[in-house]
Amino acid sequence: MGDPRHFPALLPLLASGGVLAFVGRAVLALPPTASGLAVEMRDGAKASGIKNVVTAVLLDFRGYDTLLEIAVLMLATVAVLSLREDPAALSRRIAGRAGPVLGALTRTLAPLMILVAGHLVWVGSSEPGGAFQGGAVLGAAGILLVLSGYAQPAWAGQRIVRWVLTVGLLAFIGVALYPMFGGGSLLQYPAESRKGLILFIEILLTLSIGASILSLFLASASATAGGERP
Amino acid sequence: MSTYLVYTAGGVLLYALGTYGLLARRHLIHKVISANFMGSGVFLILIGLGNRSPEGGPDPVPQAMVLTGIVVTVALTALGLAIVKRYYTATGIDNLDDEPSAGGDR
Amino acid sequence: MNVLAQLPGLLVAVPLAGAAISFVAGRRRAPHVAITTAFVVLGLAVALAVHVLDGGPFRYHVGGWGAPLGIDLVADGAAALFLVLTAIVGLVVTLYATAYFRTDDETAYGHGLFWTLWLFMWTSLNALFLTGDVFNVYVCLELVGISAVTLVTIGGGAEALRAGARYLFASMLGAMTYLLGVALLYAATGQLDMDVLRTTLVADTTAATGLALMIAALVLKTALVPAHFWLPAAHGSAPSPVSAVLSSLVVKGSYFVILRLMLDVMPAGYLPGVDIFLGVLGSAAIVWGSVQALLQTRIKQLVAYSTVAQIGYLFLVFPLARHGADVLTLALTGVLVHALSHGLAKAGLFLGAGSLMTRFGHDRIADMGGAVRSTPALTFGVALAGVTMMGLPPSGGFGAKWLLVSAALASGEWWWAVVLVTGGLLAAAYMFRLLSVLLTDAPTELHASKGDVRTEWLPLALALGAVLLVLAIPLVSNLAAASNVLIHAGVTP
Amino acid sequence: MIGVFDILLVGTLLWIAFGSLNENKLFKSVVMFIIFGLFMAIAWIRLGSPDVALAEAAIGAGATGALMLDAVGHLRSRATPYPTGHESRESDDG
Repeated sequence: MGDPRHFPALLPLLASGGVLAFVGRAVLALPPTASGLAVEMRDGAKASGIKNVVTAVLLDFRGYDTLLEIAVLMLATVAVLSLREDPAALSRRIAGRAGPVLGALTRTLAPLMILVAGHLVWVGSSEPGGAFQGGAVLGAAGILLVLSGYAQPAWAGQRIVRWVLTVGLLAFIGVALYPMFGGGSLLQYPAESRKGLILFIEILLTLSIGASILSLFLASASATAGGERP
Repeated sequence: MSTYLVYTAGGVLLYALGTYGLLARRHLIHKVISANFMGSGVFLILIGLGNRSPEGGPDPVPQAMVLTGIVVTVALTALGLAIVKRYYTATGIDNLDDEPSAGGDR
Repeated sequence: MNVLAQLPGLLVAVPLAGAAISFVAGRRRAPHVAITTAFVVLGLAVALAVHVLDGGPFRYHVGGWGAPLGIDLVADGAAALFLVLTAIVGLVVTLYATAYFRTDDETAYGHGLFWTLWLFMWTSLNALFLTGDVFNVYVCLELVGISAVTLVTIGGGAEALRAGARYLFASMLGAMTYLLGVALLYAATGQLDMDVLRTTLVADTTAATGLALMIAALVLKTALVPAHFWLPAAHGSAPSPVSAVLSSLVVKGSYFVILRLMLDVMPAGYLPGVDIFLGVLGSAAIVWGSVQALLQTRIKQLVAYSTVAQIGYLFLVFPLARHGADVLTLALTGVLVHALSHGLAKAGLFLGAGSLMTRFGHDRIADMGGAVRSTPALTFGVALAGVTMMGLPPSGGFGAKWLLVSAALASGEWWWAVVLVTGGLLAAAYMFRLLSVLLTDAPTELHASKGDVRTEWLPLALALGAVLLVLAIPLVSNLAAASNVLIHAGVTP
Repeated sequence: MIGVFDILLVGTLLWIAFGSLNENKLFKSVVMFIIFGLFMAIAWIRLGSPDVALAEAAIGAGATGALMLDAVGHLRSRATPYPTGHESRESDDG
């Protein structure tokens, strides 16, 4: 145990022990088989024509969760931006310190990751993959490119950067509101354009999730490289 | 006893471990890591218990919930780390036990 | 497009769009986006309340699926009340903030991102009041949590950052615990929709554990004693418009979910003893928070501890709800009036405290003597907010206490009435401590000789609203009758 | 049926998590956290959730790990200007 003064403290031990007993008892009381909403979801997905049920749940049945979740991502980006120490720090170089190994790795890996991201989105409706996974891989590729000095975003809170960060959420809101004009409710895609709209959202979300993850990293990383405190 | 129970039990243990770390570890970054372990614990419980389907194949609903949860957790983590860094720059303190010497705030 | 039918969806989508647009608009134009959004959302919220009064509660199927496949929003009387409260306080805070935050300073207040963060918070509060899905609550809570923590730290001072970090860890603990509860509940029942759960919930260890964890997490987020440890620092060190929103609205978001789970989703006595336990904690909060408020020497700390105390009243409805439909109706109307009156008065108090601090250049209560002479409108606003906080007639606070005391006496459990009266006396004591200084006729030396009309008069407007609320109690009780809690209890046909 | 592989995998996960929290050197803690994320991805595949596995590897281990490494670097790079006494013993990583 690390710091003898702090790690083995009584209250945390009681709390986690209590949780263990309380939750353990609840888990053991469960019947060994149950299917939740799996059957309904599978049938629903079959009707909507999306083979990957997880994608159907995320973007169709529970698309509202996903809309709010994109809001969470953008909110977190704004939050991290608001915590910058020095607004000018973002425009400074934050990388360019790649060694030969990281450089070579990036040269092979980054294009591959971007391809993988595209592939994940494309197959997302029928196989594992989709906007979240694709976006995450895209964001990771971006981080790698920046870390090794291949990409130098002019990250200065300029209008264009703000647009890139926002356009995914705005488009999603637009698509969510669009069915209202036809008498449907929020996010109720019309049957004839459902598949197209979902694919459109997937692509937008991939880009915006990728941009959010990258900017979460950039906004915080640049604070490190921003130099000394004023 | 079956496979789902192994992962669920692991999730419960992981959650308890994370709770302990969040409350007991002093360094703020350790607290952030602990919260992430709590999250992973809950996700394991969610998907573990979603693997009890008699007709085979895991329940897609917990999977969707976990995907959402992972994204939310990274957002929380990013915010937490940003605050920790800013606080450290301002005061040189990396925990919540010590008080900053000069608190000038409105 | 039938706007009336679309109101729940619009109440989330419009502020969300406002948040996104305010970010693109940039520092200078963002306040205009926020003000426009605030007026539109107020209109939508009032329209929803009128619609619910006319036609009763309705469900809104997002994506057109309907539960259990999709997510439903629930527009009932209680939700409409909280949405209107949020919109009124939100509009006033937005106007106040245009005077409070300087837009010419590049580095001040999160680089001008206050507006975007605030609109995100508004979105998440609206979404929280409307949602009918227990997992969606988790996403909403996270949106509220992230925006709230960030808004606390937006001033950038060491004290605020520390308070924000503490708030964030409390928030993380709460969110993970809530999600664990949802995991167990879903594993046991296979359902996420509150209304489906209400009709299908049976006695079950796992489901009960899940619900207990969810309620514990929400109690932490509502800062009910003893889980209040994060609140005074966070609410006390945030910029004043943020403190106003946190105290007046944010704690009510998680409280509202507790209300739904305890009184609507779970059958009576589903978690035995929890209703009484929450009532006892509420009573402890009233006493402890008030005593702490009495001991504070800094104005915003006093107001923040007063919030700890006032949250306590909200939890007295749970033990009273066990005593039949009539007591439940009185108690529920009482807490709803209390939530409204506290929401308006507390926002007024925090905004007023912020203006006083700007004018005096410090936050020490002892050195604020003579405020009444130099800043009459402002001091009058703070005093009036104090009156409703004490529960003096005629004010919204008085109406709330009257209803709650009647409920306690009708239930036969008179000791809750003793708690209520004691709480009123303690509130009078700590408010009097503040007012006795402000109202002295001493010569003052002001740091800022001239105040903006918005920062001088808006606190008074909110306080007046809290006082005049007493006239709107029939309206509140009509909305309470149109809430799912009373409809499902069989009170309203 | 309990597979030996599953028990080993869960045991490893718990062991790494415990090690990460019990480690006083922050850098090592974070590296263990990233390794934990990769093992989690394997667990997700075992549980029939490749969608989650992909997200976990990219976000859980990748992006979160990068953010944490950056934070550790930040704290380390600023460690010198402040007199000791404020810092807890856990931050002196090597």
